[in-house]
Amino acid sequence: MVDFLLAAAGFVLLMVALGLVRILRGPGDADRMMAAQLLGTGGIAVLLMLGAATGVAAMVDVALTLALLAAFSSIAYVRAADAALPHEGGAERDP
Amino acid sequence: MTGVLFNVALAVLVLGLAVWTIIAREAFAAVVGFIAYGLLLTLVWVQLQGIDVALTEAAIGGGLTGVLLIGAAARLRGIEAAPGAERPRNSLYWMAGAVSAAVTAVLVICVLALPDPAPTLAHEVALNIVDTGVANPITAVLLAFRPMDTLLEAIVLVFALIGVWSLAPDDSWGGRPGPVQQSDPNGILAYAARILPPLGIVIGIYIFWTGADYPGGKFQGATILAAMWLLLMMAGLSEAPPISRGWLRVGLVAGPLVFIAIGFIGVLTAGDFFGYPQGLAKPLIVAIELALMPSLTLVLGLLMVGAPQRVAKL
Amino acid sequence: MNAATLFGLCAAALAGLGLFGLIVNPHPLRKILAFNVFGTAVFLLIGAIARRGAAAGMGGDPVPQALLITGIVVAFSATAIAVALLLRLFDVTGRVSLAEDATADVQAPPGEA
Amino acid sequence: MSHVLDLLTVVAVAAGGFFFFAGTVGLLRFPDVLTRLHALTKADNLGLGLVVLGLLLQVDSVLAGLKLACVWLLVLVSAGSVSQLIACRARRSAQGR
Repeated sequence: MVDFLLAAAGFVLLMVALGLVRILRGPGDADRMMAAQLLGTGGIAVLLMLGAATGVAAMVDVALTLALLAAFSSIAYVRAADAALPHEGGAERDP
Repeated sequence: MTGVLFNVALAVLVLGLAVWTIIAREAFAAVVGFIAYGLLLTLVWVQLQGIDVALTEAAIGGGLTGVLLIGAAARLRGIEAAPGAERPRNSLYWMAGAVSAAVTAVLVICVLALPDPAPTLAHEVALNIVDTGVANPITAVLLAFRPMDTLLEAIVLVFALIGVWSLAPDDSWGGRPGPVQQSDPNGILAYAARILPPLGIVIGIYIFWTGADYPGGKFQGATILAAMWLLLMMAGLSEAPPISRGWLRVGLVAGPLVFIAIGFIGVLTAGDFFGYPQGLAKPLIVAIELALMPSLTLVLGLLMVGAPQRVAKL
Repeated sequence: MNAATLFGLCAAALAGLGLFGLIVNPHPLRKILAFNVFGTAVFLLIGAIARRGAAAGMGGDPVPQALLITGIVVAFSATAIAVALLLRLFDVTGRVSLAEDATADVQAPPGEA
Repeated sequence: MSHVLDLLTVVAVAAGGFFFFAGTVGLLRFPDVLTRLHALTKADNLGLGLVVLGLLLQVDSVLAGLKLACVWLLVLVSAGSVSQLIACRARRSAQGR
């Protein structure tokens, strides 16, 4: 079980790392942010699996913190990008 | 074996992202690379058995620093400071490369030549931790064995905030910090800002409270609370208070002042600055943490918002 | 190779990278990033040393680990000041440059500055 | 009994890993922002959700289980909102600029 969870953690890490190619290629800012977002979620999954494999319960707390905060930079990006376009007045609208 | 492979993959990824952060052509792409780098560092700390450090890195490196840098990068978008004249000369590249390579080489030699068995204070900590009443060795070090570091850190944070505020234009001094946030109260961001903070506050206080016995503590908890406050401000549901408010200034310095006062109580009762009287160590440590928590939350939140920019209505 | 040595070597490489970026990148925001990479390299080095000091049932030497937490928070406050300085520079001069003559041709401050 | 649970964990975690794989492939191969966003949310919601589900079968206390579920809930709310925001942003920059 421990080996399986470690291997699964490694697999997920590898997958989200491949997704990082989007940071290199872009083309838009949104694509880059999405790659960071995927890495955040993948990082949470890896932490949970490592925690279960090693039996360190506190790793779930680290995952909780990441789950709360990992989306913040994407939110900051959307806010700042909206504010940078003057003709929209920075207001967001629902679709 | 799986563990070693995992670590090697992690190290390669961290290095790759660092290279990207340094060489990327656009500042924005470099910042996103740095955010990913911060997230991966959290995993590195876990692998180095520093769960407390991982928590701090997740909260600060993965959260707040990213928000700060993304905000700046998006604001400076399109204003890449790359007029041809400013590109460094080739000789500078070679010199910088040589110096950096030399630093790396020296550090590699140092890492490989570290003494074996490694010197450690873990035994002393294990021996003396019983007197403090807390079970998390990191908290014991931060608040009982080396409280001066923690005190100065709290003061440095307040000084940093004063430094940020002092960048305000003259007519904005005393006003509300940060740009005007306007957004739709029924928008998606406002929705997230109503759902997340209640959960976030519970988690922040949990991380703070569990810090006495398990990984966690006031810095991590305060960072989470500050992030929740920041979310409310970004969604336009709340505004930063004007920096001239009396309660705000009292709140900012209350934590460090209580910390110093408890240090002086130590002089009177135990004959030493920060000496805790026998049996009272745990209550005093909890008192310091409770006093520091709100101040740290205020300082961290306001550091994120930046200097006052709007003309103050005094 | 154990984790401490591996990440110690990784930290050595990161320190060189950060230093290089700090010197050659003209953009101030890039300098802040490079300085942060350099800072994390130092933290990682201390973390590797702390890991080697594992004893008495602890995963690492708690004293350097506690110093690391202090260091990360202080590095964050320094970054916040640097970013605020940079944005103020942009507000006043309308450009982002550390060159000596950058203030020689001050443009009108953009927007609401 | 524990063998059955272990087997279920393996199945759920492997399925979660598959969705991370699918999310990455989509992020790399799909042609525009909105379709890539679609792939990303599969990894966010289903990938992490299945991993959490698998690990839930292994927990030994109620608190640990609650924390695991809470992680998933938080990611659902924050990643869901963020993808909406990014989609709005992408649509507007396609129209506006």
